[in-house]
Amino acid sequence: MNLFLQIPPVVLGLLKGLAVICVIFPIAGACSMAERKVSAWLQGRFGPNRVIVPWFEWIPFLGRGLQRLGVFNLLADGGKLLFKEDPLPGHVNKFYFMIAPAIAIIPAFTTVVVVPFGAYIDQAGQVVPLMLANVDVGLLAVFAIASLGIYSMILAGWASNSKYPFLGSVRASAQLVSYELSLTLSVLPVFLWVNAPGTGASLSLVRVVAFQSLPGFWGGTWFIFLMPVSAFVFLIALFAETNRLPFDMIESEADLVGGFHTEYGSFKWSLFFVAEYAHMTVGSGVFVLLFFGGWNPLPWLPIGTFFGWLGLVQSAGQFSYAIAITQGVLSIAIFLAKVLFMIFFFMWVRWTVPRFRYDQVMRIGWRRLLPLALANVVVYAIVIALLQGD
Amino acid sequence: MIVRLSSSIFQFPLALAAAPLAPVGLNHYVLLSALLFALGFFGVLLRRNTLVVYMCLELMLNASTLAAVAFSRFNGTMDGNVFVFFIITVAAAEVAVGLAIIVALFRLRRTVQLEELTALKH
Amino acid sequence: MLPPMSVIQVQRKPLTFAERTYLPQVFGGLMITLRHFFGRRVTLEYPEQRPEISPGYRGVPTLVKDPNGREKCVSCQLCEFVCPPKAIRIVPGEIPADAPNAHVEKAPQEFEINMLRCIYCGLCEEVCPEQAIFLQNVYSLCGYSRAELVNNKEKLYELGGTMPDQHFKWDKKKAAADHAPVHQ
Amino acid sequence: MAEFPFYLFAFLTVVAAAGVVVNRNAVNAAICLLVSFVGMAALFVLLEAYFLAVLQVLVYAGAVAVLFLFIIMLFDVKGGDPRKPYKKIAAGSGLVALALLTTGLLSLAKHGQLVSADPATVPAAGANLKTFGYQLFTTYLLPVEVTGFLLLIAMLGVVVLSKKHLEETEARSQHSGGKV
Repeated sequence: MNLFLQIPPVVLGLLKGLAVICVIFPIAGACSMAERKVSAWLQGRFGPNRVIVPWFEWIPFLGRGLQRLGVFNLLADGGKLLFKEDPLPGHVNKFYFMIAPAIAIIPAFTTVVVVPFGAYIDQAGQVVPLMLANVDVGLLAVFAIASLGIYSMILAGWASNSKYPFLGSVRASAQLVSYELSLTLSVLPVFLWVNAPGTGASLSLVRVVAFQSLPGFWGGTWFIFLMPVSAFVFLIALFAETNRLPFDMIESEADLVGGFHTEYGSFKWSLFFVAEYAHMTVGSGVFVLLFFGGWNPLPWLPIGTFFGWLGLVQSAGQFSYAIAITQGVLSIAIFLAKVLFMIFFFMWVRWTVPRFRYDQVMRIGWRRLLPLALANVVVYAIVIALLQGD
Repeated sequence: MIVRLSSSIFQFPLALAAAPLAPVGLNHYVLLSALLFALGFFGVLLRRNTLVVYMCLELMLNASTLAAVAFSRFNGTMDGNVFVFFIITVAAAEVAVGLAIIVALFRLRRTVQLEELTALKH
Repeated sequence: MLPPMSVIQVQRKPLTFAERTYLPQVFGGLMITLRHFFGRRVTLEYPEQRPEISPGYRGVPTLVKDPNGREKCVSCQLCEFVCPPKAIRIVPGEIPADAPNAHVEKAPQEFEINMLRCIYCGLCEEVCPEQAIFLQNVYSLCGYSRAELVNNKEKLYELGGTMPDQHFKWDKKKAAADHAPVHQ
Repeated sequence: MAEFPFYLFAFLTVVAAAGVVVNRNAVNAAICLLVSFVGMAALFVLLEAYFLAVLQVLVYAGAVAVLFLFIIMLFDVKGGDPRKPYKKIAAGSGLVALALLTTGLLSLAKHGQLVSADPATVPAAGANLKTFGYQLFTTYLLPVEVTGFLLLIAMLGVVVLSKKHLEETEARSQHSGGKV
């Protein structure tokens, strides 16, 4: 343990980053499989359940179970996409065509840096969040970096030099810029509430979670109960920002063949999807942190109390790493469970609701969601001023 | 595009800045800001595509913000930062209006080349 | 003069506020899909479970034998002529003289159905006077080459098997031939 | 330690800015602009103005550069400038820019270093979000209001400008021989 603490901070940061990537990347990859299984289940089908790695058949119960879950399909898929011929059409702008998938991946994984994903309690009894960088501007940084992801779609569409990808990318840029407004406005009430006068100021997500873990009725309330409209607007905007189905205008296969990735194949194509799922994971994470109480197991049940029930409390004098690690793992598990549920929700909606028309998307964004978000901010500003003002 | 940088205009200040790897102070930031501003200015005079000219204007604006932030940082005051906040806000509004004008112009004239937009000359 | 039709102008109800937000419908839809999520799977797990084939199913055309195991086809070539995509090719031939039913009828020397051309229309079955060709319940047909998908006589009989009918045509013919005076 | 990142990002920003100026292809120029904006944001981080850095990425890289790309793609000016990309007065303007630079450098050299305190001793005012907000809503309240009003006016202006007028449509149909 002391050895761990002696690692220089730069290396430690790199290691942590690597660890987080190692979690996010498989989640993003597994989501593509989960999407197929969930879609199948929602439609009364089985979904992929055939692929199996030879030796796994011999594992008595687990092997077959994993096969039925389609776990090995994921490996087969990955292998296929990796080793397939990588087509590079002759009419494309090669440079941008090649870097567009990379540009898709980078912001998607960079946003994780400022998202906390768990917590433990240190010697002093303080809740220490597990995250890569606890910066003041937390959520704004997520928005800023995530907004760079749009370049992959624009460049992919433009570089493909073909009309459907181009239309897809033009739609993407208009849609993402439109919904960013509602997305940002919808979280303002949360931060107005959190940054009460005289308590310091921070846009960090840790602070939001800390507020939802306070004792007492108002403290322990998750923000989805306090601000349902904010949560609603944020959720809708999140759907639009991650290009999930009622809003997946940029790839709507009914009218645009495949949208911005029409000309892509094999590994480059799959990178776009990993990026989309990574965006979805991070977006779900932010939603959980903002409105679903982060790593608190239940509303009005802060994780500290929960640890108390499990006997995972540090006594004042001695500090045990084992307990701290258990706490950390437990909180991460709770958080991940919520995130996975959110991802399931994304898929659930996708296989239920049909796609909007493009003009409907724009109308919802500008004429419904934006006024709603603005009114929400005004109302909460007044309410918070009345409640917390001196 | 990187290769074309071998012209002396760009090499000189870079060499000047990179030579000692001196501790970075206000000087460096202001120099960098001036350099970027000059580049933007150069671009505005040089290019004929309205959009690129507009981009170079943005570059100049951006260069000025860098100077403001640097001064603010090294003097320990808030004002430069707040000023940059306003500059960014105004720049966003300005880009929106400017691009709308360019789009309107393009709809009317079907070109964005500067020397073809000479209606007032004749 | 036709009497004027009574036209009822249907007034579409204006959407309520709740309906205009789409939300009740969306939630209703979510509930429906959730029911399916926990409901019974309707997919047939194909290689293990096979679909139930109804009696009138028109599968791959096959040749059948009679209860005594003789071929029923007499190579009249009606099916060859009626086949719309010309998938059938028959080479008529004699029945060997030493066979028990020799000199009564002919039999196909070659009988090929090109399954790449067959459109499963069932006209061959309709037209066959001997009820020798049937579209049975074989529905999955695949092969690695084009030649493999041209069913020859052996393949057709293998697919078809015997058809337990009660005509015993060959027995009757044999009996008739035995009792009748020999012509030549 | 702060030297290397500064030179890295300064180099990146300057190279990208030069790319904006010299690139024939407008899309390349826009991408260079984007890189320059992001490099600038990194410099803001080095100056410990985190909020401004995020704002820079959010507004400039996330919206302004997207708008530029969007417009360029809509115009389909992918060939860049069809004839000579640079104006005749390019040489003159180059001289002007060079003169500007030289003057600045000379004045810097003559007057010595700008007086700058050691950053370690000076508080990084921009790093504190609370001070930022406090300043905005006390000292700079009027500018905030005015900027808000300006944004509103700009929005209205853009809406008006983007509306297709009847006369404009007619003018265009005349211009392009009836084909729209």
